[in-house]
Amino acid sequence: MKLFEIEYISLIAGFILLIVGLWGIISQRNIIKMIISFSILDTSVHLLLVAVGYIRNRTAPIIDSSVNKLNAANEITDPLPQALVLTAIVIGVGITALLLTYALKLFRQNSSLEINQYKSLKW
Amino acid sequence: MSDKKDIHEDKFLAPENRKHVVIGPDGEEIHVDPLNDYFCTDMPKVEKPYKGVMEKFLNWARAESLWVLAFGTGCGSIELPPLFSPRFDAYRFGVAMRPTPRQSGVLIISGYLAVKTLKRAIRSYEQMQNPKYVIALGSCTINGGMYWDSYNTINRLDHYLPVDVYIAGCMPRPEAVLAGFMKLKERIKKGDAEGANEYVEKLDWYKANQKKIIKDWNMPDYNW
Amino acid sequence: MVNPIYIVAVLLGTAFLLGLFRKKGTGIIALVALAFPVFVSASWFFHFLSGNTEVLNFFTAGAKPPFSINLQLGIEEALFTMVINVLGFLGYTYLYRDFKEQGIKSTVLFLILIMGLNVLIMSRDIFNLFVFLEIVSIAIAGLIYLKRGADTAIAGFKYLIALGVISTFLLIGIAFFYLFSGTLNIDDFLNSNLPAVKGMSMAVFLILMAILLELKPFPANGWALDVYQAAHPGISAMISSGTATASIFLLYKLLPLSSIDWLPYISIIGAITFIGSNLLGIAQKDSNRLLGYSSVGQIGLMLIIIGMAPQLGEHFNLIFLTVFISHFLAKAGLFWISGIIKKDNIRQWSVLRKNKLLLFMFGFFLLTLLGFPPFPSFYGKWQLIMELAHGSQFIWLALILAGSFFEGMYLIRWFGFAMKEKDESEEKLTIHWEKMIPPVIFTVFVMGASYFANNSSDYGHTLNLIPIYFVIALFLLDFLPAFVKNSLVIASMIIYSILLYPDISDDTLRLVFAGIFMIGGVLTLFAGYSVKGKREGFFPFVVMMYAGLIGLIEAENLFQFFFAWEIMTLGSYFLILRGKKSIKHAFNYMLFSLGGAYLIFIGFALSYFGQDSLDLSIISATTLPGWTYTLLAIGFLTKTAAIGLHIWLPGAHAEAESDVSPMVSGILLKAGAFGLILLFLLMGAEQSEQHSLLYILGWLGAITAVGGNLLAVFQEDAKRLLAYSSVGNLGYILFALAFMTNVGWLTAITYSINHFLFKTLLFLAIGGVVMRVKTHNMYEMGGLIKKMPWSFIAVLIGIITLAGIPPLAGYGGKWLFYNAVLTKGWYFQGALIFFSGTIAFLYAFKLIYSVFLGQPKDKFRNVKEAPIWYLIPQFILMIGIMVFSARPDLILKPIGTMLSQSNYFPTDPLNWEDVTATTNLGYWSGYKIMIVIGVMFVVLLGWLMIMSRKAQKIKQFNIVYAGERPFTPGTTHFSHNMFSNYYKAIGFLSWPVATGFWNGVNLFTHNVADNIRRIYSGNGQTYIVHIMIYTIVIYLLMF
Amino acid sequence: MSLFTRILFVLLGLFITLNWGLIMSGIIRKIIARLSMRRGIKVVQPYINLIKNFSIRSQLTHGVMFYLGPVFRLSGGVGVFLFMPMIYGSIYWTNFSFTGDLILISYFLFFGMLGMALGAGEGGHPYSAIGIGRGLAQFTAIEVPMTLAIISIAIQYNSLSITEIVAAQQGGIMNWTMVTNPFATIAAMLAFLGMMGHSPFNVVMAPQENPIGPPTEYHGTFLGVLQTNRAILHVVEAVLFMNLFFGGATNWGILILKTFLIYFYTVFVGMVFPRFRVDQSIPWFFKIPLVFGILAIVLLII
Repeated sequence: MKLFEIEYISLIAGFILLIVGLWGIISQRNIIKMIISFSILDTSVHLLLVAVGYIRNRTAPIIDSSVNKLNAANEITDPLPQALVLTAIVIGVGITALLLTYALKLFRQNSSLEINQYKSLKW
Repeated sequence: MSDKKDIHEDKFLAPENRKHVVIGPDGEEIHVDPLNDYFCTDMPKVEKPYKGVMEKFLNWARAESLWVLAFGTGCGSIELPPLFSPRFDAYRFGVAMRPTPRQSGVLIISGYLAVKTLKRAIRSYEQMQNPKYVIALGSCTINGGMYWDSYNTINRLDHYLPVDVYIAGCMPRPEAVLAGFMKLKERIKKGDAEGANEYVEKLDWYKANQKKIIKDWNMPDYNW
Repeated sequence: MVNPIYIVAVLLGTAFLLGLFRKKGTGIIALVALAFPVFVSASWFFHFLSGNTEVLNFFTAGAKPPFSINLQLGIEEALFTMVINVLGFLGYTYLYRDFKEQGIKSTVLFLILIMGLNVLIMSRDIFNLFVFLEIVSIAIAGLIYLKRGADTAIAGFKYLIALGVISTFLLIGIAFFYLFSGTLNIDDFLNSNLPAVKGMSMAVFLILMAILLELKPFPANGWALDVYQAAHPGISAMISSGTATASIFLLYKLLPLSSIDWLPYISIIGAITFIGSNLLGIAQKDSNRLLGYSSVGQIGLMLIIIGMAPQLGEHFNLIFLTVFISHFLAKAGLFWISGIIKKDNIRQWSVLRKNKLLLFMFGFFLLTLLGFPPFPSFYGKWQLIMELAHGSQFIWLALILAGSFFEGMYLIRWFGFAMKEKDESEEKLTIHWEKMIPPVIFTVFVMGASYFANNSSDYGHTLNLIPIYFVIALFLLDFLPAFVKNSLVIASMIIYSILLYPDISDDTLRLVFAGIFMIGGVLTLFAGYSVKGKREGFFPFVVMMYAGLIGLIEAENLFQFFFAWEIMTLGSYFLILRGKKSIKHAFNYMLFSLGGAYLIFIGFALSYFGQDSLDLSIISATTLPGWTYTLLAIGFLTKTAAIGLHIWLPGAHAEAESDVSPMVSGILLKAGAFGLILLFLLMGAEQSEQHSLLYILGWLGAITAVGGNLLAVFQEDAKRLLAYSSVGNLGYILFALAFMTNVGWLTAITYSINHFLFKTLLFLAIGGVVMRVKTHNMYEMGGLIKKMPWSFIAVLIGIITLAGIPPLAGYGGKWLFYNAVLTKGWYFQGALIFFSGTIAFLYAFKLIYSVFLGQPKDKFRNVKEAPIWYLIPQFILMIGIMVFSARPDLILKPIGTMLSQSNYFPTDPLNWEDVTATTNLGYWSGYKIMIVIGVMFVVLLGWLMIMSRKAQKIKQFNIVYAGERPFTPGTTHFSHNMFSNYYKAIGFLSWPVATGFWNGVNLFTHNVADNIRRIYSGNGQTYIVHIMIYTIVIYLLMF
Repeated sequence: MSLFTRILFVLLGLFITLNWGLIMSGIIRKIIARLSMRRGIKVVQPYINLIKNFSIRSQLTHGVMFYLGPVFRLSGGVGVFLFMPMIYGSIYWTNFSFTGDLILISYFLFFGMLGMALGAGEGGHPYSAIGIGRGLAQFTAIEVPMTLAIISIAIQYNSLSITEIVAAQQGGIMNWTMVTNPFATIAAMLAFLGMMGHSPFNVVMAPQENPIGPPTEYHGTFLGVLQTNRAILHVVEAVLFMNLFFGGATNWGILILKTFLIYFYTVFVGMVFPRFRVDQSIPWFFKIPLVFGILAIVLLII
């Protein structure tokens, strides 16, 4: 059963989380909840990335004692997606932090975290 | 005396005729003296007739073409329209009605003259061109008639305007008016009907008489 | 040469090192750091420009991909990094003071932003692109909050959330891209020739979609608009010009990834964006948000161009670059200006008038955006439309022009507000000098770009740019007193005419119109001597207008013609805008002119379809005669103000300055007539097959004549009356031209000359009066004959000519008209024309009576005769009328000869026997009529003078008044609503149907725009929904 | 023919026209009087009026244009005479008609109107301006059927030259435009009613309402000039219609007869119908006369 292999599980989980995240962003009125949804979305993408780069029966692309240095290319999974995920996580953290800063500013100025109440800019 | 006169005049001067200031397009002040600025303040001159045949010929033409100012001053004006009806037909004598004093030669004072009408009659008369003639209709113009002691009508018209022909009666019938026209024609042809020049010559006297009863003149002395 | 990698290194390094410094000096260090990339990319750009074509590929960390990141620098990258770095440098200069207040953090963000943009352009690694996209986003999100406030915060929040979602798409796309291709390097991928996989195209779809969404396509762009509105304008400038540039380039770079042809979809997306956001801009009042709409619109246009690349072929570069650079420079400039004046509502931009330079730059950038000549995008748009037509992409052509028209609508309105709206702000405009530098430099760049665009355009070299240089010179000389500049302009026009004469002396038609334009120009300029002071901003536009007019005469190809047409429109717009209450009217004028110009544009483009040259003669060879001719005719008719398209004219001509009115009415309108003449000649003149079009135009001319004249009758405003009269007279000309017979054309030319003579005369005379009495209302005037006898004579001569009463020249026109009508057989239209001729009496009488006769008013007692400088041209014109009346053969004979000897109108010419003109029908001898009437008049006058020599002069109230006296002059002057009985009888014909119609159109457009823009609900979540729906719709469209 | 002789004949013709105009109006007023059972004026009354007006001793003037108004007016009347070929077939009585054609005359009619309008305007009298406004407004409507009729006969005879139009009508009553083109004739003759300014189209100078319209301020010599013009113009306008529709005249006798009948027709209509207001007369011209005018052209083109 291919479906229950780890990469597919993570792939499917990634997509489910993606939907959850998007849905959260759209449906949650509270800014903090939106940011959490965004984090979920972010995580889902990371999951997807990892799943894409996974090659079965191979180990993590860290050259240490468990990996034969000479045969590393055949023993470890594709290192690139993992590197990408690391970068993406960093960026995700940055964005989340910035979002939270904005949430903080908004709350300080208007004492409200309801996205509905911030509609002065429109049309 | 003159001061008194000024005050007198001021009292009757209409608001729009008082001196006032208007603002021009560039913001400058313009002093307006309506009586002097709007009206010609010159005095009329005597227009001497020609001599001899020429004048006789012109007088004939004037006599045969009497243009009457359609201006009914009193009850007698009701007698004028029948003049032009088929029964009396004044047209055949060269008599015609004109609506404007500029083009008319004959002013008919048809009956009593109230003071306020007198003012208009004088103004209209002055606006007519030389030579011009006045026909006075009815007793009221001769001596005041039944209004001789009225506070508001004049008694003798010839104190105010030079009358050429009086037509007696109260009221004179159209036949009498036609007879009056005939009389006027005779006078014109003879060269006697120089009322216009007479008015100019004795203007001071006429004006004095006029001003005696008309206070709110609101115009320069002579209305061109 | 410095390796471009140092750009990244220096910027990044400075950003890190700045933390070590105290506040002092950080600004200077950042500036130096920002100047470095400018130097690097510029040196590379010129390196490539000087013939080196070898593309520089370099790698980070000294390894090959996939272990390192591959960067590339070719001429394109060099160009784009250069413009971005220049923008960065100037943008920082602009924000210098704000950054100083904010501390180092913002400076660091700014440096990072510029670095990110540089890498976005150079990098060839997809994931790297993602990373730097995010870096740019974060930097911008941080910079947005430079201006503190709740609005800014929520805008930043929306921006981040939206970009977060978009980057999710991108990342998923990248993930699957890697899954299917095994590489993240663009070059590797392109070299590998992988088989197309379904999933692969999905991955590429997501990547490209994300980039497209970054470009803020309508309607999934609410988040971006909010940012434009809320952020500091200096930052908005960076977003609009900087990130958009990078994103566009990114799209361009990534497009080859797709196996599907994305181009049509990009065009569609572009078109929707271009039209949509420009439409919405119409309803927008907030200046920064409006700039945002405009920005999005311009990106839409660039997307269209990118999508159309295959059709555009070799011209793609010119088209794209001119449009791009116009948007880049102008939008940044406008945002910067917005930041200087700090006004939100476009109405408040009138504060710009406090600083001439700012105002100038504002107008300059707006025109750059609008694509008026000689600005760069004009060349681009011209080439674009022509190429589209060549490739028979007619719908695209129409869509682009429609979008441009919407854009014109709000930009021009905005400019009108800046020029004319009441400035209510009390405080002084505080301008920091460093904020002025960037827009000034960009202004200079626009000029440079215009120069290069002109040089690289196919037809640029055929243009006569001398007048344009002269305009620029006049701008620089604007500090001189008015009379010096006036003399300069007059002298130059005379010299130019003399130089021009040999070129056109063999073409009588052109000669006549050149005469009208140039002689008329000099004469009307004489009136300008009466203006004291500097009269700033007048002369450049006068020259511009006349340059355009004379350019029409000189034009040998369509490009020159259109160039001249636009220049003329532009110059006249500015002249009209100078009037006191002209804000609305100038706007209407420009709108109709713009619409008309676009129709002409399409007409030209259609005639270019299937042809190779741009010579004027291709119009005759057009393969789509019906469409071409109709569109061209309507285009020219907007300028001649045919009924239905006339509503701009009365206001524009009436509210213009006293000496501008004769220019625009007596002279400028002839441009439309000249255009029609040219068109009709090219339609094949007498052999024209376009009978139905001509027939309709004939009726239109007749109805215009009646309508214009009838409307003139009911005016109380003297200049408006004359303006409507111009509508009517142009109706005559149109009608006569539509005959397409020899005599008909002679009529039209006679009318053109006549109308020039008498309308210039009348407008000058009335202008002189208006100048003295300071009102346009005729009923307020009266009795001015005693104060202004010369003006009276001028008006008298003018209206006798206008009414066509013998012996003056107007009668010649009427006589020719009868002959032409009878020859052609258009009897009923002819009857309408003659009916309108008698209507002309009504307003002619009203004009002269209400102004000069009747009762003099008190307040005009001290007015003087019009200035001598108004009278001199009037006398010259009167002499002109007299000469033309007595000896019409001097002008009409050569024209008749030309018309009949050429192949245009060989049949039924007008015959001349000495001074008598004869046709098959009748005869006319202007000279003899003049003598007979003159002698008779003098004799009778002498007789009457003898008869009434003693006449007593009397005054105004010495009139018979039924024994009473008049009340006041005002109540005695019968003028207001003079023809009320006429209105009662046939006034229904003058009901403002056309005005109602256009108002309806205007209202409809506004309502549509206003309703559509409500999709931008202001709720950040809605915007996310937009993005998702948009993506899904595009997906469904593509797969 | 030398210019001098031509001028002599023109002056002679003008003299005849003036006298005929005065006598004609006298006769017609006499006829009207007899119709209403009056004796009426003397036939020479117009002469007497004219002499009297020229003999008025005092004159007023409101200004230069007031002065020029009557000159324009008379120039208009005399000018139309000058450009009008009076007697067909005669080299002596064609005046200066070689300088222009029908169009010249129809537009020169405005010359006097305009001058009069300006002169009256300078008078400063509101009623003058009201009268002119009415006159001009009414004239625009009159011009429509008139133009249609002119176009119609120009199509019919393929000429705008009055002489040629008259020439084409020679040889008996069946050749007259009246017979060959009845609709044009009807349209033009209805327009003619308005041009002559008799009732029902005399609201321009409706007495009592706006004393006498444009010439309210005119008197004496000025009025005499206007009357002179009236006498000339009435004849010349009748001659125009005679030339266009009723076969012209080959000698003065026929001219006098025909002009009399044409002029009498307008007076006759005026006797029967009451006065129109301007806002009634204009729509009237846009109804029946317009229909006839259009018919006149439509029938010809078909």
